[in-house]
Parts: sequence; C-alpha cells; structure tokens
Amino acid sequence: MIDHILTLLIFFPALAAMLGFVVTKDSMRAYGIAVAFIEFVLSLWLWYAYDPMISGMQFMESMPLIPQFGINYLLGVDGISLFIIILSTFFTLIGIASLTETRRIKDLIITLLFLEMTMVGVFAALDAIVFYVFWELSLVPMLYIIGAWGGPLRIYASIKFFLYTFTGSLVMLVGMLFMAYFYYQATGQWSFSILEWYRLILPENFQLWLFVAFFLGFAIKVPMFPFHTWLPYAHGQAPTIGSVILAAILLKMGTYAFVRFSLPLFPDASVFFMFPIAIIAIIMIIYTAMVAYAQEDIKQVVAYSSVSHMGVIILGTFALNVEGVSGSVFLMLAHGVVSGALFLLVGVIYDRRHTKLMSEFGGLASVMPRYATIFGIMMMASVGLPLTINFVGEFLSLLGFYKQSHMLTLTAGVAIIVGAIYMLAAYKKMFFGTVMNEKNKNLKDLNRTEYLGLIPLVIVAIWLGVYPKPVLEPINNSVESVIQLMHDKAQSQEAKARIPDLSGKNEIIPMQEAH
Amino acid sequence: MELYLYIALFAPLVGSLYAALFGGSPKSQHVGIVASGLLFTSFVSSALLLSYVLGGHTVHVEMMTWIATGDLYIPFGFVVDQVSVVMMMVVTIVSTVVHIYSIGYMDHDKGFNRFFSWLSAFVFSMMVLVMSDNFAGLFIGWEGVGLCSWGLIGFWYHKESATWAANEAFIMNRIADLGMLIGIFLLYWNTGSLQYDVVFAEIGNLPLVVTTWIGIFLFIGAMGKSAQFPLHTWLADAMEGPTPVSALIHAATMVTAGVYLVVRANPIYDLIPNVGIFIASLGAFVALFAASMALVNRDMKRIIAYSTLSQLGYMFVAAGLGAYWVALFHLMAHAFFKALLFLGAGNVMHAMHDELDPFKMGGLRKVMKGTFIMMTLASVALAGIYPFAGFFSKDLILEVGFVEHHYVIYTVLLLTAGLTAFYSFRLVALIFHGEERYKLFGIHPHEAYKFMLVAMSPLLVLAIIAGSFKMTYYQLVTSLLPSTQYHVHGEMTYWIMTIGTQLFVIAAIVFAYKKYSNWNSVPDGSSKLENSFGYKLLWNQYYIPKFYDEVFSKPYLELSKIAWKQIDLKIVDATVDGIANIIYKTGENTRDIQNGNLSTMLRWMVIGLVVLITLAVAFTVGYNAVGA
Amino acid sequence: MFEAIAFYLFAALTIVMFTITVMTSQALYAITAMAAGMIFISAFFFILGADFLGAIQIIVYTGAVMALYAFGMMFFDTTRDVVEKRTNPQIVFVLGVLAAVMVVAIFVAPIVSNNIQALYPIQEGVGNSQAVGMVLFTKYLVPFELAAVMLLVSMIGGIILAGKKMDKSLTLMAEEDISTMDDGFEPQAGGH
Amino acid sequence: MEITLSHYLVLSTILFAIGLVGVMRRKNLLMLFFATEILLNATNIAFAAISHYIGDLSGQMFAFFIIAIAASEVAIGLGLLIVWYKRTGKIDLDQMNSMRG
Repeated sequence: MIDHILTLLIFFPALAAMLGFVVTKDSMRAYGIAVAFIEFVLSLWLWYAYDPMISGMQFMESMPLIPQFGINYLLGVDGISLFIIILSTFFTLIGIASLTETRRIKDLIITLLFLEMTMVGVFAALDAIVFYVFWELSLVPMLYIIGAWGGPLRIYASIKFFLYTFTGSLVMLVGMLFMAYFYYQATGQWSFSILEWYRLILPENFQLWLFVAFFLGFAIKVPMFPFHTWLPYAHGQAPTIGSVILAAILLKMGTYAFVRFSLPLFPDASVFFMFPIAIIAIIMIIYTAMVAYAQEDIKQVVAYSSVSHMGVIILGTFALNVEGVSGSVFLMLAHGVVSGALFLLVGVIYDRRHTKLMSEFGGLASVMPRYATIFGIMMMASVGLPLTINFVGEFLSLLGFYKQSHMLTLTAGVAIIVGAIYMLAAYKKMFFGTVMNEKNKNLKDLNRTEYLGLIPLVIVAIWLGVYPKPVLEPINNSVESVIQLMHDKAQSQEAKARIPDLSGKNEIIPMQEAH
Repeated sequence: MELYLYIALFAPLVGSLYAALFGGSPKSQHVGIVASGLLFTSFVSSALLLSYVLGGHTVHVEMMTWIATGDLYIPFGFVVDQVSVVMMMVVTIVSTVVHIYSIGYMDHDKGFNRFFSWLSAFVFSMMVLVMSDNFAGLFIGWEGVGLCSWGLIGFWYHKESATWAANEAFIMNRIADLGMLIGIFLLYWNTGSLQYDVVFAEIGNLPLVVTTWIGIFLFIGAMGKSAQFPLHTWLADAMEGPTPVSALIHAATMVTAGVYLVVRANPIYDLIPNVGIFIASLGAFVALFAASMALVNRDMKRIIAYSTLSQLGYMFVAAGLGAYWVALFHLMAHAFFKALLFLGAGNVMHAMHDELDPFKMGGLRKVMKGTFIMMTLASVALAGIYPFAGFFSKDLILEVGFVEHHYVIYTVLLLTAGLTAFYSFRLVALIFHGEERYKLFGIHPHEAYKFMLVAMSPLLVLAIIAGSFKMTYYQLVTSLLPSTQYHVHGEMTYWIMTIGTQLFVIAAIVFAYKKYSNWNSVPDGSSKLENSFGYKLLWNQYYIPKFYDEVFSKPYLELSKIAWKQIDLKIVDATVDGIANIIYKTGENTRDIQNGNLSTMLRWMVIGLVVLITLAVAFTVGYNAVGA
Repeated sequence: MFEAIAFYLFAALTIVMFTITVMTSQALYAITAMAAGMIFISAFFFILGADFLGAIQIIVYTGAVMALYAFGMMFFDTTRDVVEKRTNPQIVFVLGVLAAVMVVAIFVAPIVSNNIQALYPIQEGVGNSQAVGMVLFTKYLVPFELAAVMLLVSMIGGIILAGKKMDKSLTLMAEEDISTMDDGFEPQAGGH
Repeated sequence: MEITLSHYLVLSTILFAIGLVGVMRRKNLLMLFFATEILLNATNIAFAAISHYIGDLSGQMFAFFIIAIAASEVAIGLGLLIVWYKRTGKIDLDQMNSMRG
C-alpha cells in the first residue's frame, strides 16, 4: 500500500466525492470530515514513512499513459512537495470541519473533495502533462465554489479568476510542449518527465524564452504584481472556505512550480531574471501592503496581505541559495497556515454580522475576547513575529536574498514595517476602542465548531515557529539537491558565481543535536 | 546551575501562561500572587546564578535547535555570563517589585488577569533577550518585548490614544528592527554564524567597512528600542499604558535593551570608534533634547519618560565612548531609581484619580508621606547627588566624556545634569509642596496600599546604595568587558569637577524648589512665558510628532489610498479588464458577420478565398525567390 | 487563323451571354443566356480537341441541367422581375476580379515554371473519345463509378426533395393527419 | 496570331470573375445557382485548355467530373430550393437568416 500511497492520496478524495453523491444531506458533513480525516492521516503516514535523509524523490510511481510521446503517470514527493501536500489535506480537513455554510452543503463538500484531489495531484505529479492536467483541473472546483457560494459579484469574480489563470497556464503549456520537443530533438525520444528534463542542459537563449513562458503561468497563479488583480475579487466574493483554500493552497502552486520547474530547468535564466523578479517582488511587497492599508474591508486586507507575503516567498525563491529557497518553501507553509487562519477568522465575524467592513466593527475585543486573542495571535504571526511560523520563513527568505543584493533586501525588508502597519491598523479598527455599533453588543464569542478549526492552526503556527526542524530539515535536504543541480547545470559565469556550490560538503549535513 | 538558568528563564513564561488561562475571566487575586511568586522564583534563581558567576564561572547551555538550513545554524542557546547576569538581576528585581505593586495598582481593573499575563510574558521575552547566546535569540526577545509593549501600552484598548500609541510604538520599533535584521544578515554572511562567540572571534578579520555597516545597522536597531532620536516619539506616547508598565518596560528594562545590545556587541564597536563617536554624540544630543522637553511638560508621566530618554542618552554616551561597563552600570542604577519614580507617580495618579497634570496637584506630602519620601529620594538619585546611586553612575559618564577629551559632549552632559535636577524637582515640588490645588477639582487623595509601598522599598534601598556595589560590579563585568578605568588626571581637576557638578545640580534643585514649591494656580496658557516661542517649541516637542504625522503618517495613508483606488483599480485592474473587454467587444462587434445573411457570408467567403490565395501565391513566389 | 477567329468570336459571345446571366433582372433572360453560354463553351472544347468533353457539355448542360432549371423555374414566378437588394457593388466587382486573377495565377504558376509532367499524354492517332474512354475506365475508374453513384444519389435526392410532401414529416404526424393531407397542400405563394 | 494557353486562361479568368460577381451580387437563390454554373464552366475551360497545351488527358478528366458534380448539384440544389420555396414562399437570400449568430 505504501508503494501506491500517492495514487491513493490523490484519488481517494475523488472516489469518496463520487460516493458522496449517494450520501444523504444530513450526514454529508460527517462524511466529509471522515473522508478528509482519513486523507489527512494518510498524508501524515506519508510523512512518517518519508526518509528525511534522502534528498531525492520518494514513493515514485510510474505508469505509461501515452508511451509514444513519453507521457507517463509519474508521481513522487520530496521534501519540498511533501509538506505542501500535508498542508492541503490539513486545510481540507480544517475547512470542512469548520464549515458554517448552510446552502447546498452536499455539493460544496463534494466540490471540496474534488479540489483536494487536484491539489494533491499538482504537488505529487512529476510528469509535466499530469502536472498540467491537475493544475488546470484545480480551477474548476474553485470556479464552482466562488461562482455558486460567493457574494454578489461572484460571477464576475469567478470568471475573472478562471480566465485569468487559465490564460497564463496556456502559455505555460506551450512552454512545456516546447520543452518536450527540445528534449526530443536532443535525445531522440519524447519525455514529459520533469526528472528527465532536469538532465537536459538548455542553451541560454532557449532558457530565457522558456523561462518567460513558464513564468507567465506561474506568476498569474502566485499572483505576482501586476497580475494580481484577480485575487482581491476572488477573495472578496468567495465564501470563507473558498478563500481559505485559495490562500492556503492554490496560491502555493505558483511558487511551488517556480521551485520545481523554473529553478532547476533554467538556472541561467533564473540568474538572468533574478533582479527583475526581485524588483517585482519588492513592488508586490510594498505596494500591495500599502493597498492593504487603504482597504475598508477586512477580508481585502487579508487578501492583499497575501499578495504581499507571496512577494517575500518569490524573493526567497530567487535568492537561489539554500537558505533563501528553504525559507521560501517554509514560508509557503507558514503563509498557508496563517492566511488560512486569518480568512477563517474573517469568516467567523462575517457569519455573525454579514458584513466585512471594518467601519462596522470596533471594540470587539471586549465583546469577543477569545476571538480577539486568536485573531491577535494570527495577526502577529502574519506580521512575522519571532517564534511564530511566519518568522522562520521570512527571516530565511530575506537572509538568503541578502547574499545576492544588499540594497534590494533592505528595500524588501520594509515588508516587516508595512506589514505591521496595515495589520495593526486593521486590528485596531476591528477590536480596539469602544463598541459603537448596537449590533455588535451581543455578539457571541467563538463556538465549538470554530475552535475546532482555529485551535489546530494556532498550535501549528506556534509549534513550527518554535521548533521548525522536523519540517525544515527535509526541505533543506531537498533544496540542497536542487541548488546543487542548478549549480552543475549553470553555464554562464555569473550563474556559477551566484548559485553556491554545495558539492564540497556532504550531501546531507549531520545536524548537531543539542546536548 | 543549568536548572537555575531554566527556572530563571521559564518561570515568567509559566506565570504568563497561568495568567492567560484566566485571561477571559474576571479578576482573581491568585493570578497576581502566582505570577509574582514565579517572578520571585526567577529572581532567586538569578541571584543564585549571580553568586555562581561571581565565583568566576559562566553557564552556557544549548536547549535545542531552532533554525538549521544550509550553513545557517541557530540554536536556542542561553548564556549566563558577567554581563547577562547583571541584566538578569536588574530585570528580575524590578519586575518582581512591579508585579507585586501591580496587584495593588490594578486592583480595580477588569483586565487584571490579562495584565499579569502580558507583564509576565514581557519578563520572559526580556530574559530571552538578555540571556540568549546568539543574535537571533536576541532578536526573538527583542521582538517579544516589542509585542508585549504593544499589548501593555494598548492595555486599555477602549482608549483611542492608548491603542494609537501602542501601534506607534510597535511600528517605530519595527522600523528599527529592520536595521537590526540587516545587521544580523550582514553578520551571518560575513562570519557564517550568529553565535556571539563565533561572531566576536571572526569580527576582527572582516574589512573595516563591513564592520562599520554591521555596527551602524545594529545600532539602528538599538535606536528604535531605546527610543533615540529620531525614533523617540513613541516613548512619550507609550505613557498611555498603565503606570507599572511604564516603570518596568519604559524605564527600567525594555528601553535599555538598546544599550545592552551595544554593550553586548562591544567587540564590534571597539573596532569602529567612528561609529562609537556618532553613538556618543547622538546620546549626548538626546540627553539634552529630551531634558529640554521635560522642562515644560505638564504631564507627570511624560516628564519622567523624557527623563528616561535623557538618561538613555547618557548610557549611549558611555557605550559609544567605549566605557561599556559604565553604561551598564548606569543602566542598572537608573533602572532602580527610575522604576521607583514611576511607581511613585503611579501612587500619585491613583490618589488623584488618574490626573496627570502636576499643576493640579500640590501639597500632597501631607496625605502621601511614603510616596513623597520615595519620589524625593528617587529624584535625588536621578539628579546624581552623593551618595545616591545616580551620583556614581552619572558622574562616571561625565568623567568618561572628560577623560576621552570629548569636551563638547562633556559640557552637554553637564548642562543636562542641571536640567535633570531642575525638572525632577519641579515635578516633586509641584506635586508634593505648595498649595493643595487639587481641592479645586474636588479630589480626595489617599495613600496607596501599604503593601505597595513595601514592595517599592527594595527599589528605594537599591536606589540609595547601588553606588556602593561599584567595585564589585566592576570586577565582575570587566572580565568580559574592556576594563578601562576612567580617572581624571590630577587630583585637583577631579575634585573641582565633582564638587562643581554637585554644586551645579544642587543649585538647579534649589532653583526648582524656589520657583515651584509655592505655586498656587493652574496655568491656563495665558502667561507670557507660555506664549513665548521657546516654550511652545518645547511644549510641542519641537513639532516632531506633528512633523511625522504630516510628513509620514498622513501621506502614507493618502498614498495608500491612491495606490488602491487610482493605481490598483484604475490602472492595473482596468488594464486587465480592458484587455478582456477588447476581446469581448471584438466578438460583440464581429458577430454582425454572422448575421445569417447568406449573401454576406458568400462575400466573406470570397474575401477569405482571396486572402488565402494571395497568401499562397505570395509564399510560393517568396519561397521560389529564396530557393532560387 | 481560323482557330483565332473562332476563339475570339466565342469568347466574346460567352462573355456577353454570361454577363447577361449575371446582370439581368429577368429570370427567363438569365436562363436563356446561360444556356447559350454553355453551348458556346462547348465550342472551346471542340477547338481544343476535347471532342468528348464538348459533347458532354452540350448534353449535360444544355440538355439536362438547363432542363432541370427550366422545370425548377416553373415553380416560381418567372415573368416577374427579380427584385434584389444591391449592396456595395464595387466591392463585389473588385473581389470577383481579384479572386479570379489569383486563381489564374495559381494555374499559371506551375506551367510557367515548367515543372509539370504529362501523366497521361495524348497519344497521336487515337481519337479523343477513345483516349478519354481509355483513361476513364482505367485510371479514373473508381472516381468515375463514384460520380455515377453520386449522380444517382442526387437524382433520388432531387426527386424526394421536390416531392410534394417533403415539407411535412410523416414520421412525426398522426395517422389521421396523413390520411387527410393528400388534398390539403397548396404552396402559400403559389405563382401558377 | 496564335491562340496560346494564356488566352484561354484569361478567358477563364474573365468568366470566373463574372461568376464570382454573380455569386456575390445575386440575392435570388436561383440566380445564384446560375452564377455557380458559370464558375464551374470557367474552370472547365481552363482545365480543357491546360490539358490541350500540356498534352495530358487529366485536365479533361477533371472537367468531366466537374460536369458530373455540377449536374448533381443542380439536382439537389433545386430540390432544396423548391422545399424552401414551399415553406416560405420566398427564395431571397437576405431573408434566410436563421443562422444568425
């Protein structure tokens, strides 16, 4: 069973979703939680069985799909994808468990389970075509979630989301096809396996073009400035669960793909585009933080803060050294946990008041102290306070990029200031002051369902902030092999110099445990 | 000894979590008692560690790995050496006192439990800050105290001014923290580690310019936490928090973290004397600058806050000039008498029902004897009168300035010493002497609880006798810090200087008493003095808060709104929608082609045919031409 | 010389006839002119030595096709002027000419570049009909048979389509409707 | 004054152009059919002429098949035309817009 655990992980939710059609409406929630829980346990088992000392792919599965064109059903995980898969199953569980939606809950849970399949599929796929299929499929459930359960502008938002990301992915598909064609030219046979592609050394000008093609697909997904405008709409209109999954997992697809495709396939192009992308990342960080500060709607604040944090992730990714890339991968998880939690928290107040405008609130700290506490913890995590999960990622990302550029990192570091500004301002508007609005006087504090969703997130946010090692170590080992691969493949002098050579030391550094 | 270390470190955390458990429930006395008890435990452990360290040993433990990736390895490592143990003692003593005091002070507050949770959490963060054996750990504590400071300044969250001040403090500190973070990055990429021992061993091998930048960036971090100009405005506003908080955080401990950082990083600053001069100059400037603002202020707590700021300036002068042990000594002494002063102010506030204007008080010495004595003595110590603590530490700094031949700094500090004495006793005189102006406002003052006064007494004792530890202290810390002795050449000069300073200070005190002890009215802003330019300038804090508000806060908000409404919605998003619209409109317009009219379709067919054939011909011709 | 005279004569006649076909508003003129044009075209075939084709042209076009058209026209009012809306006649002409020129260019291109080879050369001493027959029943046998089937199918199709009740679906009608419809149908805009 | 292939091709072009004009100009469906006949005939001439000048029978074969196609086209086309006429009473192209997009 462990040999096919990835297939199981991918298709179990889909299968369960199909069975879900015959489950009665009343027991659907329990059914959904059960399925998501089993899936989560399976993913934990994957972690348990994963050997952190091996930096390469594990639990590989392969089955030919179209052998003539070298398309295989090829799966595998390494330290980079492992935790994002766990994050996906975790958030599906949290999302279903804390679901407060009442309209057509059966359809919603079925959609969510399908979405889970596509998310796990994206992160487990090692074949470009399989990856692409899951990548595109993930749009469909999300389109439904926004379009069917969303706010007043939902149709606009969902179509914008779909078309925008879809356009980007088409360009990416062209890149993939060309990549395969190039592989065919070079070796005489077709292959869409990413691992096979890794071995290919592309001429630099090809790298540049291909990088741009892939970049467009990924950048829209991330979303990077100036392709980010679909996100506020999607978040603004999506139901709580949609925003949670979107922010926690779907956005990570883009950044994950950067690490999986762009860096190892195009090392020279990565170095070539490092500074332009860093500048975009910095614009993302500062500009969207400012936009977030100007928002009137708390959900939009969180939405724009997502973009801002994704900027730091991008920056870390393009640090092109172990510290930066590990940090950015870690920050993907961190941002998933924190922004997911923040969206859940916004959902809590939205369920009670059916508004997200901050001006409607104020003084909530005295009415809902526990809610305020958890919101405060998550806000501080979002701001990147040490000993919370975000700090580790942000610190490493910025640290990594500092090696490449002092000035840009200094500018990007403004993130910690502007991040604090909009978050604290929003918190102040929501929770501080006296209760002015009559409607807020009798709000109920968190109920059991909401605790069920939020407490685990708080625990994770602090646990991984204090002791990130169990996660960071496998990430580190896999990232080291990626960086080494990049260094070996790099052709230009600059790339060789920018990407550190790790071959001098052991493949796996023995970690000195504290005595 | 490791056990004591862990007890000293984690007892406050346990207290904090215990209090947090009851955070939502109404006041429970036991929370305060348990938290204070745990703090006391921490204090006892620190004392035991001190005796151990006095024996010439140090304790260094590595609890567990925190971050390890690539070449970066950051553990949770803690070190108790001669410097950190001094800080630990200061922190635990003051915080124990403040905790016990708070049981009384926060007696009637709804957020009693929450308060203790925050306060203990602060102590924990502070302990992490001082005990960490690496820069990242220091940064944890650094941000942790910032967080707790945010929570405590904004403790009365229903007050707009309090929450505003809390956010201001946090954000100002964040600005400085960025500098610190960059300093840490620089250290890591140049020395390959963040452990103090490794860094300090390596630092000598770095190019001077790199060391300079490291020093500058670390000092920027220190500037934020220690509220040095231009990041000083938050400290005065932070007085919105409960008074015990001001005593503990904004006088004794957190704000001195910047000084601690410079002292801790002394091997770095030793290499870059130019940065040191800058630090000293800035310190001297802030000392005078803050003291001048304290002269006219009419808010009791703000006056003390400015005095704190001014004293921090003194410490930076010492640290900048390389007299690290002197800086640390003043830090210690200052912590005791300034905390005492704040707690006394807290008593007065309670008595006066949260009235802060000393001009509305007067003659309180009759009702508040204990507080009166304590505050007076604390002010004497602050003014630096022999044989109080302030004399030993502050005079030493003056001597350092003199011996190092920085006469300008010396003069500024001397002047500031006079101002300090003046405004301290202006405050004392206005509060405790003169007519009982509070009667105009129908207030019936009363002395604080007895146990609060008892709790304050250790601070009083220390404020008086701390100076006598000078030699023990010197021997202790100089095993780690540069052991330069600062002796003025020539017996004569020394005596003239010392006595001259004392006379100057006493003169200032007498002047203050003369001027204010018989004050009998509440100023209403109509007197000539109050309308003079200088007064207004000082009253408005040199218009700096206004300047920040106008130049940074408001434009930032405006800019943010523009970024959202104009750029994001009208340019970026509109472009995307524009592209989509073009495609949609193209479809909308070209659907007329599909009007179902066969005749038109035939025409289009012919057009298509013509185009295709033309292309075919053109390409064939072109191909043949190339082929030929 | 004779050939030239014949060519020019018939060319002029054909062009005139076809122009009338395209331009006239009288359906009868049009069909008559076209029939004449067809016959003149067959003349070209004779001139070119394609006797068989010429014969076919006359038989099929003037015999069969024109007759069909004539029958077809009986359904419509042929005496009335054909009223048509004219839109952008210039474009129509420009496009027509352009397309024609291009088609010719394509035809000419291989001939001009002389890279065409005769697959089925015309043999000396063999009559055209014979030669055509030989090729048609050897190399083009399958297309020929297909063409035959196609003609058959179209014949059947034509009959059925033009049949009286094709505007009603028998399969969808009720029994009694079918029995009563025999004498019920008249074209709505009957012209005769 | 010899008649060359070009003469025939020019003639063919002219006839084709006339046919095209007819196709585009005519709104009456029946007239449109006439125009298509002209088009077919124009190409036939070209085929026959090329066949003659190249000395290859293939051209004639094509012309032959084209005639066959023209015949069946007329049969089916007229059938459809009559059906349409029966249904609507009109054979004006402008009014056939059921395929409006």
